[in-house]
Amino acid sequence: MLTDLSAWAVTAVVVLGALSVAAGIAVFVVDSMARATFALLASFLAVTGVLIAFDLDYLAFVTALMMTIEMAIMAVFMIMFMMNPAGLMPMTMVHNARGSALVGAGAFVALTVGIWTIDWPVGEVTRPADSTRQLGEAIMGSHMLAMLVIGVGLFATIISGTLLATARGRYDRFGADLRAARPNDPVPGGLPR
Amino acid sequence: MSDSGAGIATSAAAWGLAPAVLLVAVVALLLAFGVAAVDRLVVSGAGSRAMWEPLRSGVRLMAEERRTTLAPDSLLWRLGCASVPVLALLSLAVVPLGGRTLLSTSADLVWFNAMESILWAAVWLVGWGPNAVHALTGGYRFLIQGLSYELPLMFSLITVGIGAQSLRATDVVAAQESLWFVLTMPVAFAVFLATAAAFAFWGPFASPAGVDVAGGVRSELSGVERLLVELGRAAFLGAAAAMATAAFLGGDAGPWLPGPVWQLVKTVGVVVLFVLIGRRLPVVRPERFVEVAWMVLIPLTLLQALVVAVLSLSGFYA
Amino acid sequence: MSAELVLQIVLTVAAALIGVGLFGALSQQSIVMIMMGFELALNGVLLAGGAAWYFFAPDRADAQMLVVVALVVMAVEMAMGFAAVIAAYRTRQVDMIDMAADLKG
Amino acid sequence: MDHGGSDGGGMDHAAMGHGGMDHGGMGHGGSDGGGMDHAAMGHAGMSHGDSEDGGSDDGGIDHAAMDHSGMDHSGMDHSGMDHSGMDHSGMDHGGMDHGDSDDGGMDHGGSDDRGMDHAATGHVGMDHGDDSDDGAMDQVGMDHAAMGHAGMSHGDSEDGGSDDGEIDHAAMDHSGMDHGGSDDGGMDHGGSEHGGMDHAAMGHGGHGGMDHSGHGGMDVAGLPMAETATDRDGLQLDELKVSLGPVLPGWPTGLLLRGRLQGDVLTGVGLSWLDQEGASADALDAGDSRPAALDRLARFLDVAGWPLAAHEARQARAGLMSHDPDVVAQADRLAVRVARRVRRSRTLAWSARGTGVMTTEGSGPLEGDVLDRVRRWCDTAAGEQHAPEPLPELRLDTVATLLEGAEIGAARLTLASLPLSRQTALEHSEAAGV
Repeated sequence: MLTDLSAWAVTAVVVLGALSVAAGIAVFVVDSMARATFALLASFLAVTGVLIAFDLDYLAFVTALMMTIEMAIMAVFMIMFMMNPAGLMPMTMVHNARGSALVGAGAFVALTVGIWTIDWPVGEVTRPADSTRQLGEAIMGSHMLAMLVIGVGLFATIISGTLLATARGRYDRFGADLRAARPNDPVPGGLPR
Repeated sequence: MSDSGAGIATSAAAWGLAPAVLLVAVVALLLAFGVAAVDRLVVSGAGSRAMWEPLRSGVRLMAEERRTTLAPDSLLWRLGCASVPVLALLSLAVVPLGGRTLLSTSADLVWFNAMESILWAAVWLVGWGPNAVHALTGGYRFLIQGLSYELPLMFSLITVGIGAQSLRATDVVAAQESLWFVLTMPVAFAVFLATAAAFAFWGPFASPAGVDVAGGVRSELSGVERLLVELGRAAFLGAAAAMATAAFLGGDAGPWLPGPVWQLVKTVGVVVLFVLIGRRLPVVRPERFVEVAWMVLIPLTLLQALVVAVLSLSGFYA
Repeated sequence: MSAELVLQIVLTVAAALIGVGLFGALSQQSIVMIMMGFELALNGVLLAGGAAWYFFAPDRADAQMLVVVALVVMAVEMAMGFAAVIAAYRTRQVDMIDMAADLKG
Repeated sequence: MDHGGSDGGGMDHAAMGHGGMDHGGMGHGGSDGGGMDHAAMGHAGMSHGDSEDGGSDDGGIDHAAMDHSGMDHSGMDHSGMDHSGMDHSGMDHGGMDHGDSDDGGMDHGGSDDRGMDHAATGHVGMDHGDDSDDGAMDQVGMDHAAMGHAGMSHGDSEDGGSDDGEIDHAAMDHSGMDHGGSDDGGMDHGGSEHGGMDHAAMGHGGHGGMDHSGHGGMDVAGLPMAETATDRDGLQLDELKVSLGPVLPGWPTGLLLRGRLQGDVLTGVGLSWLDQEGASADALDAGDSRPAALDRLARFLDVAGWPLAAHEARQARAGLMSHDPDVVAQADRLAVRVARRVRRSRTLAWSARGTGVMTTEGSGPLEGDVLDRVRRWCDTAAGEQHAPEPLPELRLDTVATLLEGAEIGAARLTLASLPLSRQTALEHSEAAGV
């Protein structure tokens, strides 16, 4: 069976795929933290392009959106916490490079062998008119339970992440009896209270 | 990309790819010029001659020699500068012009939002590239501000999607035939306008380019790169005005006059609104805005989405 | 081009992303760089999930849900990773995994 | 300002008098009278944040030891100057607020300045607004070497109305300047765009005495690696050694801030004045007069990112200086209006409230936070409060403690809200018998 993708789309998929792998390798090759982060972003955006070719508009755009924001924040983290932000002084910070390379290559080879030997059940398929609507209806219908769990999980992440990261609790802010009228913050916030 | 949907072909399909792209580019330039000219008029208080000043300075910047700084990250810097106008163009690609969009996807509103979020990376790079204190501080500020406005912006766009029962821009316009969304979604509209000013770091949200950090992300820009960033910023604001028109003000709907004229009138109206309000406010400091955004704007926009969802379920928009 | 060939190419790309990501996650010392390795591997999962939807069962939303879950996992991993880095940094000033070796039980 | 096509009619720079400029002691070592070649002035090392030759970040310029005090330029013959190598292209004078002057008499006509190319200049954030009512320009410490574009927020000529109509140099009082025989063969002001400069009160008076010999503290050569230090939340974060000043928009001229920057938070702040000895006593900044209040208000509003209001405050300030009673009355109304608007602005209050709180006893009119101080100036600027309360001495180390741990924008607001000037520092040191 021939693919529904046009020749243009197939070319785009192949080129973008190569690009995403190249950018992924660049993440661990370049000297500069900023460049590593933005190489990873390039890899994500290339995958976004492939997803667009597969008609997964919503997922593609959400990937681009989330990953860009994530990478921007990651870049700041890099600079805050790490040496060598701009690659002024090239250095490597790796351990066990050989073993890691072996594991990575092994995983790739195993997966690739599987991919090219399995007889994939590619047959006639019916395409939905609108993949976004399909996903939305699944989230609000058949897969609602999964989405609920995800929602609770994300909420728990917000709370636990904040707890882990912050050093100050409400007793620090509002006093031992929690009666302070204004929180005692190093920088006052924007709410009039 | 699935072109099925509302049955309205993209402008690329209707008029050919090249003319459609050209149209978007020309509209982006005109919008950018419009924003800059109105801004100049309001700021200088001088006559209509001031309107042409953005053109003059644009030409001047093109001729200007580039300056650079010590040990810049030139690759990322240039990439960031070039991305700003490109992203403005791309975000305009899903705004209906003459009833058609250049791209029509099943998630146009998310596309618009995604282009805005890629701008985070671009602006941060513009601040990071020159390897200078003030520029980098501007980059940080943009991210801090972004973390504040991003969720309210998403919720306000989603509210539009709920009302229209679709994320496709042309569907959104079609859904407003009987009633403009601004009437039932005033909070989402106001939040959208404010966040548009924020992602173009303009007006009261200009702190990433603030005077107190000597121009912030723009402090080290010169020549063509400065032109690109300024142009992209103005075009983004213009694209946001056009998007606000399509998403909240009924797009090209209106009596007597032809559609495009209505769209133009509304878009210009939004631009003037931007400038008149934005220029009369001092810059809001990001560390103040964070708390308000998270404690006030997010609950408000969620409430707005809830109200619209209930209205939608009750068949109000049908 | 046959659909299967395109599928295999895309899956190979996904496998390569997973391999490179694993290498990065295992070899890097900096916690943030390790997180980038995981992200890259999950990027491969995103790609494979999208391909699976397109070539196997576009009439069902299951593969799309897989991609959504992968995205959520990335977001959670990132948020918790950053929080853990800050917490570790606050108490011991480490951002390298080797320095945090004493965390081992 | 497009002097090429300017309709300013008769701008006459010949009449510009850079009053008290006394460039006498300039040690232009190699100058041979006839053929000064400024191109070779060796500014190369000066790290002008944005100029061609440098590139380091603005903060790092340190002209600390420059002493301009004894210069006497009176006999200079500029005729052979070769400005051709200067490249001002990156300057951006955009934000300068010329609001109030009136071009009446400037005449660029006679100059023949082929080589200089100011085409794209734009000194955006320059605040030459230091007030002077007597035309004896008072920027005592103006350090033109440091104008190396260092802090000058290049960039946004937001309030610029660059059309000539707006520019108004009337108040420029360069009266003493004698460029008599100069034939600066080659300045080309053709495309320059000074849209908004406020030269009204530029006081170049005190240039007397550039001594370029002492470029003391420049350390620009290499960028030091960032180091880490504990931030205010107890995190060990990278820090960047920075110095801000001596010339930044809304910044007390000649003030230098050294500190460490973690993200955008300042720590380890130390403040100092440049060029203490050379300053002559003509600063009005320390006073509490109405124009001084307007001037401080304008500078604060610049930093607070409210260019429209800053522009109006400058207009009012320049108007109050006028001898024409109509203009003064108009400026009075404008001042009242601006003061009222700033006082009532909820956005400004929200944005500035709680920063830079001074609780020290005896800080008198400076007590409270940034907003309290600004509102007090608004009262003075509106003319409501005429009893001139003497402003208390501000010690730089007191100010420095205010800035400790502040976000860089908050620090700028705090500094802009304090009537700091080298003048007060001078009087202080004189009183102390130093």
